[in-house]
Parts: sequence; structure tokens; C-alpha cells
Amino acid sequence: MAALLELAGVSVRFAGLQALTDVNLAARGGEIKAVIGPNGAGKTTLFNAISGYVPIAAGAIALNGSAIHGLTPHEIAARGVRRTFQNGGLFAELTALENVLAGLHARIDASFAGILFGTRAARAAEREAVIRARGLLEVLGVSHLADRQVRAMSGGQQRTIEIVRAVAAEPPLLLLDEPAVGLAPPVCAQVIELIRRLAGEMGIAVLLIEHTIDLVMAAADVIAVFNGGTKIAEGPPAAIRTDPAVLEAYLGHG
Amino acid sequence: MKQSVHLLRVGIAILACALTTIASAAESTGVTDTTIKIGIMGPFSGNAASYSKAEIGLDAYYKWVNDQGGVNGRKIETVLEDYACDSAKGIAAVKKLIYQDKVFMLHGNSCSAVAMAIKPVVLEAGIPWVIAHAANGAISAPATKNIFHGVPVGKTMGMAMGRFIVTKPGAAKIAVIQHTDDWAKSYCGPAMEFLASKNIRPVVEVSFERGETDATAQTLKIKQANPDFVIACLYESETAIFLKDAKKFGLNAPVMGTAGTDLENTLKRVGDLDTVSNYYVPHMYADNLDGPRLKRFVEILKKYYPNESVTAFSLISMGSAAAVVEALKRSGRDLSREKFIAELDKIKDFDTGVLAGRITWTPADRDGVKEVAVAGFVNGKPAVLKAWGQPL
Amino acid sequence: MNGQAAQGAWARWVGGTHVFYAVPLLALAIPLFANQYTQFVVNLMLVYVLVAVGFNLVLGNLGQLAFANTALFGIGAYTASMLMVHAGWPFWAVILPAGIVGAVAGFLASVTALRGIRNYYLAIVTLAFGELLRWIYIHGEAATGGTDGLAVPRADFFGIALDSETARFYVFLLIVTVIVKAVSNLLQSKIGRAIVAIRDNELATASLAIPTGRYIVLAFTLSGSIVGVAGSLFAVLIGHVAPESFGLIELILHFAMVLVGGLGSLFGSVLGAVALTALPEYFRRFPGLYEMFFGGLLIVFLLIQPRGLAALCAKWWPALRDRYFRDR
Amino acid sequence: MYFLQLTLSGLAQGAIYALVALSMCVVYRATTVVNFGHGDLVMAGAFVVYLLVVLAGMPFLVSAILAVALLFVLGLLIEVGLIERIKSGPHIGFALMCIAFGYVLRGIARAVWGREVLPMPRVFDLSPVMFGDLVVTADALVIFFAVGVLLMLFFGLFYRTSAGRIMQAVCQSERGAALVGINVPTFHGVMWGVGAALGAVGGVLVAPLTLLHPALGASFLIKGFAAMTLGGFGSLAGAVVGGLLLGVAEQWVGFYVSTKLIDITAYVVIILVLALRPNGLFGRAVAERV
Repeated sequence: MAALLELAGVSVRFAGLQALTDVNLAARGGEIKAVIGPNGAGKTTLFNAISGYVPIAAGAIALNGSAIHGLTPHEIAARGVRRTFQNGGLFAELTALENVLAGLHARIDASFAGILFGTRAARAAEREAVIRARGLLEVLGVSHLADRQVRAMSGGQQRTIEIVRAVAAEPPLLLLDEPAVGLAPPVCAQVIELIRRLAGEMGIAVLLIEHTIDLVMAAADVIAVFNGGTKIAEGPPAAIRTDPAVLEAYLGHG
Repeated sequence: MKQSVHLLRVGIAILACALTTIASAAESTGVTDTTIKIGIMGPFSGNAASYSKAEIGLDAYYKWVNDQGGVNGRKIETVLEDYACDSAKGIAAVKKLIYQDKVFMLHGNSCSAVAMAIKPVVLEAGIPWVIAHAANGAISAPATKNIFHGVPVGKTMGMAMGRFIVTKPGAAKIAVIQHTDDWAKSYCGPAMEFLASKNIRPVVEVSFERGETDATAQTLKIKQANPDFVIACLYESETAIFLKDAKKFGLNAPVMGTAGTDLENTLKRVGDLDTVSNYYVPHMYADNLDGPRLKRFVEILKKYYPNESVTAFSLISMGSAAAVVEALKRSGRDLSREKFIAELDKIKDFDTGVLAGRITWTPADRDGVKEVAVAGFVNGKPAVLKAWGQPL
Repeated sequence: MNGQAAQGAWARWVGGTHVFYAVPLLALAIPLFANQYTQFVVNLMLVYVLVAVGFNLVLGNLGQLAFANTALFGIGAYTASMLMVHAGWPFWAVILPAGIVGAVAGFLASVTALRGIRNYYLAIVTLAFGELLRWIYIHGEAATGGTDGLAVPRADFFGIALDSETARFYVFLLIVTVIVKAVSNLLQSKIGRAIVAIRDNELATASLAIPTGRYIVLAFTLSGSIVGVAGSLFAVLIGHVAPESFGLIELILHFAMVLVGGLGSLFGSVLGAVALTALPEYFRRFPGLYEMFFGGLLIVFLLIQPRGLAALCAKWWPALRDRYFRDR
Repeated sequence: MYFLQLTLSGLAQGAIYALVALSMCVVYRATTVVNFGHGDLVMAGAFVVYLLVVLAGMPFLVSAILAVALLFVLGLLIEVGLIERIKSGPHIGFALMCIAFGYVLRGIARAVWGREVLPMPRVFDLSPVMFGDLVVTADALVIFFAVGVLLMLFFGLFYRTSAGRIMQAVCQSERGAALVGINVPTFHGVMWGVGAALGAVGGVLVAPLTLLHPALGASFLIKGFAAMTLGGFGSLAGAVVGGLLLGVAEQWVGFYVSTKLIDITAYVVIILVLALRPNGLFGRAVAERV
């Protein structure tokens, strides 16, 4: 199967600092690929480069064979790349439902004038989206949170809603930046379960940044290890566990 | 749906009712057996609050009239309304006085732009309005049924300023320094018009905004033009700053100020006589502010507002108050607005005791005060002048 | 169970269009009880409802610290009166141009915001823009009447002479109802959600395929057009526009309306405008104390009720909570 | 000859703008709050001096020191009592809070003095000094001297002492400073106090030049903004240079172009700088990182 996302020789520089060097990486539908590495390894920079938040200095990023680097974040998102954010990317003043509806934004077919005058068509488009969003919350087991404001929710609930929002528009590629950070183990397990369902049932390609090694081992099909801005290893969990370069990188950092 | 239609019908019915309700003001509104209600609107707050000293003086005067026994057995009840020199607040204030407090007449207003905004409201209501302080002649001219000007209008002052300037031998070049606001324009405009009629046009015109603390650029520009006379339409603080800078940079031409400043206070602010000895102002009063003829009026003010300091604005509205009291007296016990307006129109050559000019109103000319003198320092003392170098 | 269902239906009815229209319908009766003064104040409230609704779009919903609101208000008022005075246009014909010119000014502010001038920089540059405009009003004498301002001729709305407070009231009420309803529609749609999303987290908004730049421009432009229309109503209500009406003190009033009503709340904008138009009228009897109380009120709200009256009301009556979707 | 004279007057004016801009900048650097009520603190400083000199009959210098001390306390109280309390809210809250307390200060002055325009008695009764054709008034000399001493003192403290280094550290990173045991809230309060006190010096210096009225502060706020923007937002030295440049620019523009433009020089400066060179002359990047 051809890769959905393909990074070839991608480098990113910040003010003379080399954040990513010559990275090659691919993501496939239905596959969960974990990206691990010590702090400062360039994991989040990798996500930012893919989703268009930082410009790349060299290389190419292709989605379904067409280049997406150089596009703005919302253009890349429109092509089917959705992501979550390390320190939470939800709209705190909105409810879970409204957050998920924002994820469906591009799918709501209503014109500006239609919305302003409240035409039947515009209202119908809205209504449809609301039904869809509620359905999604239901399917992913959080319908009870729908009408609650996000800022009043627990960390685990927020992570879940952010993931639901990211997958609302059925993106082929999902980038999850530490979805389980700071969560209690049982909640953590629920989030992992959710991710597995997304890949398994919806066939989404998932790239996942995680720190907790046990968790990564349990969730990921493939693991890519980063250190100092370069990919030092990639392979199935079992192989990574014994990879000498990986061991050295981790031991080197204590 | 049905409910909405019903509501709509009710709404239309209400609308029709409201449109046919026509308010009609009674002729004797605001008059009871014992009182006459007079509405006084002034900028008691906001950036132009220093103007409202005029309305405070006015209020003191009416209080004094009451203590003298009132008018024809009635006491005057003043209603003070603040409008902060803002048009919207001004309209609200006037509407409140007319339609809510139901006053007999209006006596007030310092800010000309606001006076222009409320003029249509007053005309529509037909209530008598004596303008206490605002100088824009367009408020009272052309004459209308119910609006009277109780202070000299800008044109009168400007002409007094201009007339005085041309009495200075060889005065050919004048310079103008002014704020860019309607107040400054109401003085400087007519003064320049008068001078233009004598073929004297300003050699340099500069602006100096309120709140600025340095006039170097303005002063040097004027000095460069080497004028024979400078017209300065500036507020109290800016006048002081300009005079100080003029002294500092050796600009020795005489300066003609406005009635917004007076000699005594300007001297106090500037600090030395040398700097103000060449400063002149149009003088609306019958005497110096601390002179014997005005003493009575200062005492009236101090009796009811003991902490109020006296400036050029303080006594300015008392003259028209005296005329109003006279007209109220002449209207007799059976007071109505129509009668009162007729009596105001019969005020002729009325000596108010406080203003230099006498008040005359006619149905065709409501610009009541047509004489303004000029004052300057003579031998270090403020004095009223007939012409350049000629004390009265 | 049954009671709960009934309550739900009641809440839906209350939160629905019926109630929205009930307010202006009830307001139709105001002229029966009002004298000319109170009617004028009510008309002024209607003008300020538009001012607050427009301002809140940018300040509350989009969360941008733009200080250009009085400038937009003034542009609307001047555009309307200049067209009426110099070109002799009737009132109904100048409302739209006032909105368009306001929209252009709002658009300019949004371009500044898009260039990365945000937060305090945006505040300062828009503040400067407003004062610059006032300078132009003062010195553009031929067109603006300079410091004397412009006297607006008697207005006419499709044949209805707007020469009484009552006539102005009905026309204003109609315009305000239409605009507030349109803004309400907008806020409860994908556009309203996008605007609030940008305020809460601009980066995350872009990650959902929402073109953030476009919605920033939209919010500013729309805000400008609404406040511009408010300016045209103001010109007709006051009958006289002068530069002094659009200074910093006016700006503080606009701020206070949005804050006291509730940042980001449409219902709050209406409440704030009504409350803070009435308040100065009450403070007439204490001249000189107004500024102190007004500033104090702002401080109290910021400390104790930063979400304004709207949040307070929503606590008692949850149906009034601002929603950014609708399913009817 | 006029050129030098204009420049000199401009520098004297600019010195006051510089002081106001610097005081706003101190608050901004330390707490990232732009104080929209700062003009009213300048006004408050001027009024307190007036009170002490005219009503309490104290000598000017003593009054000035007392006024500055009082404003320090006021600044500190504002930070602790108002600004710190809304820390968790959006930054719009800070701007509104500053506008609100400024309005209250103005309201207090209005309630007490309302209609009066207060003249300050002459303080520096020295005759002007002549350098050839160039006139330098005592007022200008006092301003130069006072501002010069203050700036040396301030920058000396800020860059040369250990206390100053602590201040710089907190400005760099609040979290870091808290970790090494600096009491950040106290620091913020003190810096607000310093800002208010510096602003009050501006008011004290302006008071003898003009008459006092409650709306005095508005123009200083705008001038301060313009100077800060010109110098690069957040740059302390930039604010000072910006203030001086603005003062001089006003005089030049007024004389060589038109006096009508003096009033808007500050606004034009703000708009031009943010449009053409948002970083100002000395500042770091303005645009928020995306």
C-alpha cells in the first residue's frame, strides 16, 4: 500500500538552529506510528512542519502524492491533515458540541448571506452538522459532555474531546501530540483505546507523539525514534526495544 | 404563528395610538402660585467644566433674587442640568427640562456647538430660552419666536477686538494664534472679518491646541512675521504659556486675547507684570473683576457659592438674569410664556449693572448686548480703554 | 420526568425566535408611556445597542483589543450627514453608505491586525487612527463643517418624516431589530463559532481547516459596518454632528457598555447599552461625580463580574446563555 | 538660529515625554501590561504637588518628593489591589482596568476641583539664560536636570546593581525568577510603583508650566505611547530617545510645516512606525509569534 503521507529529506531551521535534519518518514492508513525521543528531539517540530505551522528549509512533504509544504495551516488541514496540540488546543469557552462543530466547519455548506438572513438552507446545513456532531460524541462515548463548557472539564475529558474534534471531518491523517500526558493511568488507557479504534475502525493514519514508553509499546504498530533533530531508528516495537542507537540516546539522556 | 400575527396587530394598534397622541404644552407650564421653574443647563462636568462658572453665577443670582423676596410673590426654582459640553447629553438635558421637569423657561448654555444642536428642540417646544454664555451669533440670529441672546455674540466681541487693534497707530500686520475649536473661532473669526473689512489680513495664522505645554514653534513663527498686533484666541492656561513664550523669545507686539481670559487672573498665572503688560482683552463688564461696581455681584456669588473662585466667566450670565427678572416682573402675576416673551422684547437699554453694554431685545433682533469694551494694563493696573493708549 | 420535559420545551421556546421578537414587539408600546425626554433617551439606547453589538463582535467575540470604535461611529455619522447636507440624499439612502464606509474602516483595522499588529499595538494604532480622524473632521472644514460641525437636515424615511422622537423610535427599532437578528443568526452559525474559536485559540482554529485570516477580516468589517450604521442613526437623532462627539470619553462609554453587558455576549451588548445609556441620565443630579462612579463601576465589574450582566442573567435563566450553534 | 531654539524647546518637551514613556515602559517590561491609565497618574502627580504647595503651604521640593512617594504607593496599590486580581482573565481585562482606574482618578479630581482651572505658583523664579541668541528658561534647565539625574539613577540601578539584575531576570522569565526565590507579585507591585512615581515626576515638572485641570493626562498618554512606539515597544532606552525625538519633531513640524500638525505628530508617528517599522528604532519584534 502506498504511503498517505511522505516526508523526504525534510529540514527545519530556527534562526540558524537546526531543528530537523534530513527526515524521511511515511504514514499509512490504519497504521499507528509513534514518534518518540527525548526532549528537544524535534518531535513537535516535525508535527508543526507537516501541518504547516513552521516552514521547512529543505525537502518535501507530500500527501497522497501532492506536495503540501508551503501551504498555510488551514489549507493543509483542508486537505485532510488534522492534529491536536501538546498543551491543549480546545476552545475553552465553547461547549464540547461547539468544539466538534468547529471541526466540521468546512463541511457545513452555508453561504454568508444565507446565514445572515437565516435561510432555510443555511439552517438545515447547521442542523445536519449538529446531528452529526452529536452522533460522533455518542459513538465515541462522550455524549454526556456535549453541552458542557470545555473549561469546566477534566484533563482526560478535554483530551478526548480534542481527539473527537480532530476526527470529526474524517481526516485520512491524524497527528496526536502527547494525547495522554498528565492523565491518570485508567484514563490514559481509555485514550489509547480510542486511538486504536480510530485507526482500526475508521482506517485513519495516526502519527502519535508520546513519552510513556509502555504506552507507546502497547498502542503503536510502528515506532520512529528521534534524537537531536534526526530520525535514528524506525521499526516495530519489539525491534526498537533492542535497538542499540535508541538505547544509547535514552541512556545518554539519563 | 397565529400568536405572532396577533401580537403584530396589537403592535400596530399601539403605534397608531402613539402617533395620534400629540403633546401640547400649556402656556403657564412651570409656574405655580409660589414658584417659577427655570432650567439652567451648563457643562458642569467634562473638559469644558470651567465654562460652567457662568451657570453657577446665574444660579447664585436667582437664589439672591429669592432672598430679596422673589418676583411678584413667586420664588424662582432653578433646575441645574449637566451636559458636559456634549451634544447628545445637551439634547437629553434640554428635553428633560422641557418635558420632564416642565420648566417655564430655559436660561443657560456655554458651549456653542451644543447650543446649535439643541436649538431645533427649543424652537419646536416654543419655550423661552435666554442664552447665558455661548457666543455663536447663529443661535439667536435670524430672530426666532423664543430665543434671546444674553451675552455679546462673537461678532460683537470680534468687532471690539478689531476696532481696538486698528486704533493702534500703524497697525497693519496682525498675527493670529488660536485653538482649533468652535469657541476660539467664535472670537477670532469675527475679529479677522472686521479687520479684513479694513483691508488688514493676518500675515501669519498659527494654531495652538488645548493641553499643549509649549508654544515655541508658534511664537517663533509669529516673531518671524514681525506683526504689529497678535490676536490670541486661547484658553486660560494656553494664554499664560503663549505670553510667557512671547516674552522669552522677545516677541514684543501687543496681544489681544478673548473674554475667556481676564487681566487679573492672567497676571496671577503668568506671575510677572512685565509679561502681561502688553495683553488686552475684550471686556464685557462694567468694571474690573475686583472693581467697586462689580463688588456687589461678586458678593452675591460668594454668598451662595463661598468656595467658588471668580474668573472672567463667573459673572457673565448675571446680566441677562437681571433682564429676565425685570421681564418677569413686568409680566405681572398672571404669568404666561407668551406674555413673558412679549415683555422680553420690550427690554430696551436695560442697564444690568454688571455688563458694560445695555440689553435691548426686539422681535426682529435678539442679539441683546452690542457693546464691548477693551481692557488693558495702565500703570500696572487693569483699566478699561476707549482706544489704544486712551483709558476711559 | 414529565416536568423536566415540559421545562425543556419551555426553555426551547424561551430561547427561540418567539422571545427574540417579543422584546421589540413589547417595545412598540413605549411611546405610550414616554415623554419626549424619555423617548429621546430610549432612542439613544437603540443607537447604542448597535454600537455595543458591533463593538462586541471585535472586542468580545474575536477578542481583539481594537480602539477604533468611536472612529467607526464618527465615520458613519459624518458619512451620513455629509451625504444629507452636501448631496441632499434622504435618510434612507444614507444608511447603507454609512455602513459601507464603516466597513471599509473596519477592514483597514483588520489588515493591521493581520499584519501581526495585535494586542496593545493594535489598541494604540487604532486609538491613533481615531484621533487622526477627529483631526480631519476639525480641519476638513469645507466638507465637515470644522469645529462647528454639520447640522443635519430633517430626515425622511421612505416618506415618513423623522421629525419627532416617536417617528424616529419606530424606524430605529426596525433597523436595530433587523441588524441584531442578523448578528444573532451569524453568531449561532459556523461563522460565529469560527470567530470565537479564533479568540480562544487561533492556532488550533487553523488546524481545523478554518481560514482564520478571512474570519478576522469578516469580524472587523462587519463590526465596522454595524457601528457605521449606528453613526448614521446618531446623526439623525442628534441632528448635529461635531468632532467633540467622537473623542476618548465616548470610547470609554463604548468599552463600558460591552464590559458591563458582557464581553462576547450579544444579549449582554443590548443590556449594557440600555443600562449605560440610562445611568448617565440618572447621574445628572450629581454633576461631577459621574466619572468617579463610572470608573468605579467598571472596576467593580472587572473584579467581581468580569463576564458582565449577561452572565449574571444566564445564571438565573440558563436559556439566555450565549450559544454558538442552533439546531432549529 | 530658530532651528537651534526649536530643537532646544523640543528637547525640553521631549524630556517630559521621555519620562512618561519610560515610566510606561517600566510597567510594560516588568508586567507586560500597557497602562492605559498612565496619563491620569501623571495628572495625579501634578495635583498632589499643587495640593501640598498651595493648600498645605509646603516648599516645592518637599512637595515634589512627597508627591512622588505618594504616587509610588498608589501605583503599588493599584497593582496589588486591581491588576493582580484579574491576572487569570484575558489581557483585554488589563486594558479596561487601567482605563477604569484612570477614569476614577480623573473623577476624583473632578469631584474636588470641577470647574476650577488651577494655577500653580511660579516655582523656579530664575531669569532665562542667554547663549547668544539662544534662550534657555529656568523651567527648561530644571527639566533637563531633573530628567537627566533620574535617567542616570534609573539606568544605573537597572543595569549596574544586583537589584537591577534581579529586575532584569524577572523581566526575562517570570517562572524562572519564581524558581530562584524571587517574589514575583511583590516585584510587579514595586515596578508599578516605580512606573507611577516616574510618571508623577512628569506631572510635577509639567505643573508649573501649565494650569491644572482633571483632563490633563490624556495628551501625555498619547505622547507616551508615541515615544514608546518610536523607540521600540519595551525598550527602556528606546522610550527615552523616542520621547526626545517626538518633542523635537513636534517643534520642527510646527515651525517648518504647519502648527496645525503639532497635535497629530504623535498619532502620525504611531501609525507610520507600526506600518513601516513595527520594531521601532531599537525594539525587538512586535508581531506575536504564531
